[in-house]
Amino acid sequence: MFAYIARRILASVPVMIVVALFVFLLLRLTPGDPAAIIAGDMATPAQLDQIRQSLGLNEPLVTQFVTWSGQLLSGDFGRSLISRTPVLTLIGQRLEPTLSLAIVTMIITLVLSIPMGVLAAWRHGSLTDSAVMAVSVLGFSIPVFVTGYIFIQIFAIDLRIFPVQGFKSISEGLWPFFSRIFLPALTLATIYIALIARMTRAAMLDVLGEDYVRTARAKGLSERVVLFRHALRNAAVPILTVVGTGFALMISGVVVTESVFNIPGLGRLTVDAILARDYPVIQALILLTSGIYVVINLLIDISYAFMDPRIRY
Amino acid sequence: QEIRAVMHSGIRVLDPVITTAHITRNHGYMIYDTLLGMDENLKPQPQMASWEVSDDGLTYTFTLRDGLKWHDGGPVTSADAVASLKRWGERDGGAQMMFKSVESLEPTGDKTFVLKLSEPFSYVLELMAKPSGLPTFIMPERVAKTPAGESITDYTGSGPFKFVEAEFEPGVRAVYEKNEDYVPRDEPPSWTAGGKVVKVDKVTWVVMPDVQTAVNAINGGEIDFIEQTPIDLLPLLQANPELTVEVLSPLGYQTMARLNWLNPPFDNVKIRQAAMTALGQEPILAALVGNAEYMKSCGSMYGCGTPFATDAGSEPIMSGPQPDKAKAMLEEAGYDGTPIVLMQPTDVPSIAPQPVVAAQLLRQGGFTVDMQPMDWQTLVTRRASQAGVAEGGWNMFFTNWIIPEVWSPINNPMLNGGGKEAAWFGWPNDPELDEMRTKFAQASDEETRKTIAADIQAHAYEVVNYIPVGEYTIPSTSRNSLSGMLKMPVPVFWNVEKAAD
Amino acid sequence: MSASTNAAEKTGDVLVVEDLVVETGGRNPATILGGVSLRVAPGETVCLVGESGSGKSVTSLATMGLLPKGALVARSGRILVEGEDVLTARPARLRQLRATRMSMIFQEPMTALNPVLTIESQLEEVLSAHSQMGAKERRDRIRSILELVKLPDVERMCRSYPHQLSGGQRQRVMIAMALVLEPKLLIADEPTTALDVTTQKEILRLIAEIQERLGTSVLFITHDMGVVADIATRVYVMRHGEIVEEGPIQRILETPQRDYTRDLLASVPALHPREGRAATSREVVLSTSELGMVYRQPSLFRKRQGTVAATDVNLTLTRGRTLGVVGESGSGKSTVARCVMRLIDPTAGSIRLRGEEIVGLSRGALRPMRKRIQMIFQDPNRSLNPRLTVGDSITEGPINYGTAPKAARERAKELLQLVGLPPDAVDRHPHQFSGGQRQRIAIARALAMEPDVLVADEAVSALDVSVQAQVLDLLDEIQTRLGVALLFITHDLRVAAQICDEVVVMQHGRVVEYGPTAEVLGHPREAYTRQLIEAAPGRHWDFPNFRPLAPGGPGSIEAME
Amino acid sequence: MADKATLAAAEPVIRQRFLPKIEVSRLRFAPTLAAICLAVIVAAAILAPLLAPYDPIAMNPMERLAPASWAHPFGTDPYGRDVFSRTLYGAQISLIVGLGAAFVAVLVGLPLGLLAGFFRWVDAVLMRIMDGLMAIPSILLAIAIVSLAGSSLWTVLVAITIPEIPRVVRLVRSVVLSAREEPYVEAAIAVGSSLIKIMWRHLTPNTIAPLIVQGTYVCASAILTEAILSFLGAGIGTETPSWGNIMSEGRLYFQLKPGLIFWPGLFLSLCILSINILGDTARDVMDPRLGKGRNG
Ligand SMILES: Nc1ncnc2c1ncn2[C@@H]1O[C@H](COP(=O)(O)OP(=O)(O)OP(=O)(O)O)[C@@H](O)[C@H]1O
Ligand SMILES: Nc1ncnc2c1ncn2[C@@H]1O[C@H](COP(=O)(O)OP(=O)(O)OP(=O)(O)O)[C@@H](O)[C@H]1O
Ligand SMILES: [Mg+2]
Ligand SMILES: [Mg+2]
Repeated sequence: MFAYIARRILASVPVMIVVALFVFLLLRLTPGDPAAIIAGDMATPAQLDQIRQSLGLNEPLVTQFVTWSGQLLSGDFGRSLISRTPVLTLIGQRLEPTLSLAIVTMIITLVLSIPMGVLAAWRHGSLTDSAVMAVSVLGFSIPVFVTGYIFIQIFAIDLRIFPVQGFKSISEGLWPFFSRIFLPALTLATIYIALIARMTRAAMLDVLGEDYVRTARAKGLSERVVLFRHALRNAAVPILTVVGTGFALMISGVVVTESVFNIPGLGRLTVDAILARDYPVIQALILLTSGIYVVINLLIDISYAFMDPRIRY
Repeated sequence: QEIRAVMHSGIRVLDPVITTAHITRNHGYMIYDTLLGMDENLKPQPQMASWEVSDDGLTYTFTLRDGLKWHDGGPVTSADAVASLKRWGERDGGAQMMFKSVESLEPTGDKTFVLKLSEPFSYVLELMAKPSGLPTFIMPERVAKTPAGESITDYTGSGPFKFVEAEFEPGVRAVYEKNEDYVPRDEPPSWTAGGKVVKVDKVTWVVMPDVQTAVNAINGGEIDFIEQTPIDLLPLLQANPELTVEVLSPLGYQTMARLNWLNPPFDNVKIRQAAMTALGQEPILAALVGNAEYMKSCGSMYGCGTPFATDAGSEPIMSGPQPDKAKAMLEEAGYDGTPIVLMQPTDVPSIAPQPVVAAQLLRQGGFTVDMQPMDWQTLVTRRASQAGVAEGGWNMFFTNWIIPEVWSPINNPMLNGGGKEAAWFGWPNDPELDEMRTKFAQASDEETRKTIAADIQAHAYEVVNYIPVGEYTIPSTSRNSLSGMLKMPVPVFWNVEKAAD
Repeated sequence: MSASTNAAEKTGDVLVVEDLVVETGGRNPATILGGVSLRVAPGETVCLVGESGSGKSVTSLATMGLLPKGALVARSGRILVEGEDVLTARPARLRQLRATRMSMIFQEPMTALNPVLTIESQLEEVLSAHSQMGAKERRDRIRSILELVKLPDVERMCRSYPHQLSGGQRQRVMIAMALVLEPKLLIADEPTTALDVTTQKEILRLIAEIQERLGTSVLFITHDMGVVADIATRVYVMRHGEIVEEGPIQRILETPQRDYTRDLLASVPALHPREGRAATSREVVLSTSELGMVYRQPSLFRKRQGTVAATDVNLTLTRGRTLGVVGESGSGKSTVARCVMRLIDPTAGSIRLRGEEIVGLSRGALRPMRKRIQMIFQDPNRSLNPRLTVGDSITEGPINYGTAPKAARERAKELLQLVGLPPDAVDRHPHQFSGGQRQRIAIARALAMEPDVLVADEAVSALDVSVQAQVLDLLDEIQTRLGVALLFITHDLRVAAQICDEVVVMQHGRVVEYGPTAEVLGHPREAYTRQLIEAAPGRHWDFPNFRPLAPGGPGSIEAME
Repeated sequence: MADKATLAAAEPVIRQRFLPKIEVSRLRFAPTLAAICLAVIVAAAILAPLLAPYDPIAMNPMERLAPASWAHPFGTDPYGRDVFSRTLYGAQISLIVGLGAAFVAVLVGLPLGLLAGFFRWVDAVLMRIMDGLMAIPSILLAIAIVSLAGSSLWTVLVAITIPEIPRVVRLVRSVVLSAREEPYVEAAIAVGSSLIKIMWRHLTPNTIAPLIVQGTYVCASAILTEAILSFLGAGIGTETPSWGNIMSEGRLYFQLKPGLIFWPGLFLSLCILSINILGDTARDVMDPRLGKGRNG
């Protein structure tokens, strides 16, 4: 098992190098000049050049890449070009909101989508099946920002159950935290629910045709036990896989949700940084997200072994 | 008492000297004090310092008032002021012009310093008092010594608020707390002059990337103030009796088009004139603002309602789109159908609509237009390119100014004929203009200045230096619990009181 | 309800099925079972036989109330288990009946157990669903039932997951699970078909023993007449969803009334080896020497030990002859076949095809050799690409070797006729044919290459006995006509006895006995060979002749000593 | 009967080549409706120049944000352009984005996946690169590419498609890995078929069913990604109307003029819903175990 984890981590090193190099090149090829955003509208060419010089942006690309990777290896992610804040500080401030959003979204998604998928598979071909699938697919068919506006209109403006926007840390109390995170998480979950409910349904349909499900019924077990104990656990591997790859999908949703609900998270930081060409921040963020992606998928692969004893590493 | 305000954008650059970004200027007014202030009659007034001018008008002696202290407790000295002015002189366009005529700028005591001119420059005080662009924010000498091309990292000021660095999250919020040690002047506040009396404990600038959200939030009482309310959404706010919607900066904004003098076809003055004839202010304003109450056509390059306002030479743009005339002019100029590369920033709502409408008007006027959508960052990079269109250059873009940034031939960044080296993007090479501008700076009486300003404008229209396409104002929204917001071009938070909601 | 109770009480039967009609669901239902009636008395073992698709499984599933929802519906009739009608019982009651009164063992021990739950928890849930036992009591009960089915090391078994058990052990667990609550009726749907003969024998003995101890009635479903002859007290013969004949075992075997039953019995190949054929040629077409194969799993950090699947295999095949390879599951038969076909690269030894060495040849160099040797795979469903027409499948090879498509197609039609299919079959897809027909197509495909050697890996194991007989006849006929040499791999000694000239017996990847069929199967020298023959079900019965083999007669074990 | 024809038109490939056994006698309600819906949208897109009453980019700032009327059934947008016309033309662009992304992703992903599934060394190199690509959040990649190349329909299409490719490669690869163990592939090797022939004739057809499902997914998510890119200001320029940019330009008026976002949104949702339902149906129908029903 540990050999496996070590191997996987080793194997992800080239992935990360590919990512780092790719991101670096892509960014530097992208037109845009952080000096221009710093200087504002009235700057003259000479003034811009002065700023570029002081930020080290006039160095050749190779030099910049070597400097950057050198810093990285010593754990230094640099400072934002624009606000001069250390990149790690910036990311640190934004981590909690995004993590909270992701986790609550995940909980809402799993709580809703798995029973939906199981139900649809169990009643395969029936009206219930079509209805469940239509509802979940509908969630997927509406752009996130529209879903967000609709939820705000209904729950925050008309019903006044939740505040319209903002984020409060869980350390400030459960209700302040929950009341602000629930709507964005629900918004984000709508995409995810569709994905996972459909995967659950497909995986369950596969499994429900298996002999051991028939065996379980032949033993006189109740349908609940048959579905959740026998079938669902066997369907877990493909479902978990989608949970993992869906992470990437979630990120694009996070960017939008964070804007609509004004949550100070990583998604907004990333978009701001890209629009401002704040290179050190973008590079760190992309390394971070791809790192998380790698780790999540590693965790998921490891969890397969717990779900299915036949899988050994 | 805490005021939660949504400003027009998030603050990221914290150095009000390195950038002209409005949000950073506003930040500057929170934590720094300025040497001079400007009152609502556009007259320079003492703020940190009072002054005396020698009779020949070449020597200015400034004296700092008592009670000025840095946030870290140290006293403000003339050395600090001199260092700050010098850094300012390196970055501000007007100041650069002024410093060409400066012989020396030296402290003469703890509280006094002297500015000596080598030749007459009648605009010193106005420049030092100007409320926008780069105002004369005074920083401690150690901070002011930072090279002008590098951002400062020490945010010690002497202004009415202190910057809470620990709570600063770029793109999320900036927090200011009351500076208990600040000694305001005794005069009543008037623009940036007069007493800056802080009546709340704390001001938080919250960044809301989505205006919808901001509108919903103020309706729900989650924030107190929106600096710039999207005009189309006013019905949502005006219906709420708890809110006050008003224009705090009646001078408002000028929106304008700039043509690139270097690239064909706009290297040809006739074609530039045709473009101006094809455009019109009304349709562009309608698309941008859409509400007659907040927009007005204005032919003055210095803004309407300002001392130098004039409609000299503005006829071509003021008579609305004249497609047929433009076509005829193009014919005459021999326009060969070269496409106009018109840059459109998709991510900045206040500049996105102008190019879209302009593209249609220009096409109707016989131009071939290649409107290229891009993000603002790409645009600001690309507009700095002096290359030909094929090599990443451009022909035309739009931007906006607040009136105090354009209200005189000295301030107005576009009215510079310095060509490739010195002029603003578009690079008109126009020595005649520069000569007139120097004359303006040296003129001593108001009437002469006005005449020269009118001449400059007529000339600028003639050669199509730039094309103003109208003025607009943006209302602010505040909850009724806020009172005492000052009406001025810069949103400031002194004098504001907050009642329990 | 009361009437049915009376009927059951009168006869005392554990299971009574009366006029059961099952149809497919949907708008135009097709009849699957057209009025099936059968009875199982207490303590009895009733066998239900019939060709594939005759409705055996549907009958058993209906009894358990497990007909696939929506797909199949019981239209009329009654199924009484100890007098209670299963068809009208409410779902909750039905669940109660399962495992307590009736239970079922399925064919595939590999897939019938849930792979992610331990053996103990799968047994335990039966107890907690149907009894009030305490935890301790349940533990004890589980251990005693596992001991009853003779599983070794019960504690370890409890903790194990199904994949950690062998096929036979899994089937024992299934039996334990079915019997843990001592139901009156055990339905076994082909419980041993997937097991090799030796294991099958042990399982059959176990069921018989337990049945005696607990007095359970067994409804045993199989298509293997040998098994029927060994265990049944009474037999029902099914065809096309109807019972065509029923009676005590002896009567069915000796004097079957219906033609169908007679055919069924007549198709069972005799265990007695056929007469040796005279060799027609001395030309060696295929030979292997010291062939060996070790499967290795690649691993980054440590070297894993490989699975030794074949060692020192020496075979010689001459023109026009049939060489059989027999042995229990996992003995390396398929490995040898795949090496000879060069679908895998052997790790040792040499293979000569008409004198030419083919081990170590590159993909390109191998191409001309491929024409010489062809293969018929076990499963006719999967060895034909379902998306290609029969014609495309057959002509693929010849076209690869430069035959013009038109000519190849004409040839394909001839070949189809040769294997007994209409020439217009070229334009149809495999799914439009039955299993036996598909295997004929596969044979036609192999013959299209005009090979010298045909390798048949379990080529008839997936087929019904009657179809099996037809395909075997076909192979025989083709061999006589075209003179191809046949490497015939099977685990069915009966089949080997009927078609092979020589036989190789393999165990653990080694050849343990090799010689003329009559020698090896008639007078085995090795204990292992004898063990194999002994395990063959229905050994004492001469099916095609409807009579027992006389003790000491040809083919009987006694005759071998 | 008419319904049957519609369904057949929408999925001819599925029915004729790969599902010879499926009877479409029992037409299901949802897929039929979805097929009709999609057909209508496709027709609207193709016929937009005929149906649209106005030039979709002709603006009339004096008549901006007009409410729905006979002249402007869906009202006008902030530039005074006719939303109905823009929505019709938007269907063209959104469908091009959706179908284009699905098509290109499959076109590039299929051969790569086949190679990776068949050759170990290609697998090792290619899959590392694909992992890297997959690890970069697609929306961010898209923003970067759009900034790099300017926001035209084609760059947006490329930006949306690139992140989808690794997913297709993975899918094809996994299908190939399992399909190449099928006896009929061995049979093809045995009759001397070349690798290319085996890939094309025997392996590729297996990938088609899952690819259709994946394709519908890519198609739907591309249309949505385009909308999100517009929301973030990195979408196709406003002179090329797409449902995404109509909605993102209209989102400011969500509470005041819901029509601006409702109509394109409705079309978009219906379109994605239909595509998804057809994809789901395709999967159900193509699963032999579900299609044929299992026996005991
Ligand atoms: N691809 C493989 N990788 C690793 N081990 C294998 C592989 N194929 C077969 N084996 C192992 O090699 C041994 C011989 O297998 P083989 O398939 O040749 O047996 P067989 O005699 O054909 O059995 P059966 O009658 O069940 O078909 C077995 O132990 C099997 O587990
Ligand atoms: N779920 C189902 N839907 C429709 N038809 C089915 C279903 N299950 C079985 N059948 C049909 O019912 C008939 C009888 O099938 P059954 O499984 O009972 O045969 P069997 O006698 O058990 O055959 P085998 O020996 O192959 O197991 C077959 O024609 C089969 O196609
Ligand atoms: Mg069966
Ligand atoms: Mg085998």
